[in-house]
Amino acid sequence: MTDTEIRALILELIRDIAPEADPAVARDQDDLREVFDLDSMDFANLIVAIHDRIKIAIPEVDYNKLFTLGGATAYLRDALSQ
Amino acid sequence: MTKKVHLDHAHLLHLLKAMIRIRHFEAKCVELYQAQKILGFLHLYDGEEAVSVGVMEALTPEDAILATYREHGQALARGVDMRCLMAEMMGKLNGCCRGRGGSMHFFDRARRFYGGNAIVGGGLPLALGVALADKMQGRPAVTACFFGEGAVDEGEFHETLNLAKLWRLPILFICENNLYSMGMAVERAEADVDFVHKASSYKVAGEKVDGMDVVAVESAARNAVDRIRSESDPYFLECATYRFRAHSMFDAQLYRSKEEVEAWRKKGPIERFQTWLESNKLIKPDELSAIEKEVDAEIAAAVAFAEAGPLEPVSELERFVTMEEVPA
Amino acid sequence: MTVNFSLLALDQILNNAVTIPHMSGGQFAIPLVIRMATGGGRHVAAQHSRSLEGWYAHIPGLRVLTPATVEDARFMLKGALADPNPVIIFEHVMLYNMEGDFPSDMKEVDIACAKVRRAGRDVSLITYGDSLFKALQAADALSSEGIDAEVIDLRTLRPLDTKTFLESVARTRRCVIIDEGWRSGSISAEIGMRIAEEALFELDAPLRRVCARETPIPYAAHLEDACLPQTETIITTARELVKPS
Amino acid sequence: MPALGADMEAGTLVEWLVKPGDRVKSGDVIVVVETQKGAIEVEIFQDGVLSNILVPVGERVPVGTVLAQIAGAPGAAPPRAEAVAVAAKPAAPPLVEAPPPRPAVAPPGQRIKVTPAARRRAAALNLGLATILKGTGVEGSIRLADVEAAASGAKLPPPPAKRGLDLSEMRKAIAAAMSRSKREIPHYYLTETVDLQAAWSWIERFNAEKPPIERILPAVLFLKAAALALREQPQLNGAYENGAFAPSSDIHIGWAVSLRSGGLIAPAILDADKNIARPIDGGHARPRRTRQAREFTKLGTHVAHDHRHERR
Repeated sequence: MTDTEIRALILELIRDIAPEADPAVARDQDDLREVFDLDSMDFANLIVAIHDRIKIAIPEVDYNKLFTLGGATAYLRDALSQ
Repeated sequence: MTKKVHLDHAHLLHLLKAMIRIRHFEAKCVELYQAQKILGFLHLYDGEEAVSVGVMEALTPEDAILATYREHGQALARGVDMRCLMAEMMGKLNGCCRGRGGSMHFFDRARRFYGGNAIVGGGLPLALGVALADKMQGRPAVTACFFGEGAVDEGEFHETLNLAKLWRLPILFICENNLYSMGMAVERAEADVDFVHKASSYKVAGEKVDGMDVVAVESAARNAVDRIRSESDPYFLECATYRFRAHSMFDAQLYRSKEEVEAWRKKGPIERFQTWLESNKLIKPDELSAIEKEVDAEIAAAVAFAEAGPLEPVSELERFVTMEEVPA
Repeated sequence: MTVNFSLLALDQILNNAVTIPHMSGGQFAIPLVIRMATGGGRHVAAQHSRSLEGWYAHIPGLRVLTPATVEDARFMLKGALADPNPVIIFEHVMLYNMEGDFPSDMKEVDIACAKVRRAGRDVSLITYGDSLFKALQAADALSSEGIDAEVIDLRTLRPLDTKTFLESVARTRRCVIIDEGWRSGSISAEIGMRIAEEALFELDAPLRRVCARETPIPYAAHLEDACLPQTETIITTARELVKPS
Repeated sequence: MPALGADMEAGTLVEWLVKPGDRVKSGDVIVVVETQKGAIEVEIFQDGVLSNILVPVGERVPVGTVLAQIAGAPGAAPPRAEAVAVAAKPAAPPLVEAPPPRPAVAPPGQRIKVTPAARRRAAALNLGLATILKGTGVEGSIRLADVEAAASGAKLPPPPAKRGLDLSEMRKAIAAAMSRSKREIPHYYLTETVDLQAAWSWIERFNAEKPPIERILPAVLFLKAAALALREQPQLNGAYENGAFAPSSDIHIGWAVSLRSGGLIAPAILDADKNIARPIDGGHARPRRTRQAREFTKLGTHVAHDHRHERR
């Protein structure tokens, strides 16, 4: 997957969790939890959705690497390439 | 063995009148067709009248008939009411099929007339069925099946002849060989133009007769029917004939010359028979004019009957698509 | 010859021509072209007036062409001859007397696609063969009432060009299928079903059909007229969908 | 109009999911009601045939109002003959004779005909079809033009009953309930500091070996702890009804969660003391939509709220 596709996937999964979210507002450096008002359960659901979709089980200790859109994209890219 | 036809004066006049009746009726049909009172296809029997008239003389009211799409002659000779035929031609409710069949599809149950059939060869398997039914139910009837020489090309002909012989069914096959199936000359369509020979390959006995000679046809038909009844065996009669007019109304006849048609006209069945009667003093001029007068009066009455006939209401359109019961 | 006579050759067509390529595992192709006259309107009664093209369109392996216009009648034969499969060209009997011009540089027509013969917004009239002209007449009459009808000429009944009529129905949201075949089990039934399957949510009115009445075609002119799809019926059917009374 | 919450006084009909003549059985969801807390599906507790709808879509009625009549139910109005016939007919074994099929076309007045395109457009516009009084399509069907006309307000008498949550209404309700609670219930506050390091480490170890779906949030431990505590302190588990405290034998913890669109609900985790054995149960299945089955919000015997839950 390209970064663009990963980014789109993340935003799509966020939309499933937060239907009112506008993906256009997200910049790479923004904290997804802030921009999309995700609480811890929303975030946990996002991790579950990522796992369901691309079979990457992100350890809990790595959650903080996925708080930003850019971080999440990079993390998933690296994970996918392994 | 061969029986002579009993040619008394009345019978001769009857044969002549029967043929004139067909020809005049059809002349009227042409007129009505051009006036668009008759629509669709109009296949005329002009020139072939001796075949129907001669064969019908040999049949009884109990016998059955299957005809082609060129069946005005068979229907009239069989005794189907001319008025009903004309009304049918004009698509009227008082026609023999309530206007549903038209020129190509005359049916008259009372006269065991099982239809003009617009599918070439289509009547042959039906004749087989009718004859089989008669035989199985012990009725001593003969089924007369008319078809053109073009039908011999169809598989149905061969299948029918084979089964007719195998089951020894009382069928008189009448091949009206007018030399052209539509525009196709017989020698361009048939590897073997000897149709009697084809029938014999199924062991069906037969003969070829001059179809322009009404007496010859009647004589041959009588012998054939006698044989069929006595031996319970089919018989094949090829009648050599010719149609003077086009296949249907829309036919430029590029497949034959005018000279050929003229030559045949000279030996036309009515012309020849009438000339023979006259030259042998068997008919008086006033008898001839009386016949023509009677025939024309009958035709005028038929036209009037048809003109006055109502149309089948459209609301009745779907009647007889399926029948509610088998008619008694 | 008329389609009625083709029934005598049905064994050769159905059991053999369209079957052998598949049955032989592709060892043989049957590049056969059959032309047939079809349809009613000439007062030649039941055995000469049938519209069995929808019947033939039921058969996988056949290509079924139904030219309606002069140029299609002229050029579909060429495409048919180039096809490696059995092709039946159904020429409506009323087509034979038709005259018309086509571009002098015209060399061929496609034999795969339906065509929009008249663009419109309000209702799609989907048809083929001689009924095309009735549909076009109906569209003209409807336009004077402010109803803008689109007319689709199917041109080929098998394989059916679904895309063209689905797109049309998606635009107009209403359709009348006009088919000279009998209604039950007809090609119009197939078309209607495909619309129901694939464009149901585009529909803003029920599907409607104008088909032949379910009787053998009678000889008498008034009865035959009553049997066959007519312009007036198309008009009233389309009007009822667009402007219900 | 059922009471869907202690503080509910009235509700607005949003959608009938059945129509007269339909057979209903206990447990069927038959109507959607909009309350101050959102649109809620209402089920029925009787078997029978719906004979008559008394409250049309869009109407707001007080709790206790009869919404519809069921033929064949005790105390129902005398049912119509055909309703009885249908209701009385036992389900015949299919091999003997199928019961008479329902008529393909419903009698006039019973069914709104809507074209597929119109139905889809109305849904996109969030427009209740019942607000369209007259269809102009074939057989009086509602078609696109009717939906568009209604949407543009050209001849639309009342504004369409908005499906879903009315935020201002909900806030009003929350405010009313909170004020009332503050006013009428004696409040007391307890503060305790607990060292969570052990719990925290346990969760990390637990989660480290689990796929994401099975991992738990810290809040779950509090819920479990609360549930276990309630076993020991039953006087905190129950409801105050009819002037007296009614303790509950079951421990259903209403977990107060914020809705994405704002507002608060407290869906119950049923038998939390037993069911939070694998503590995530009930966690991810958190309701985020505004339409819930009513028992989910009503059955809580104790309410917990986790402030830390908001962001970790």
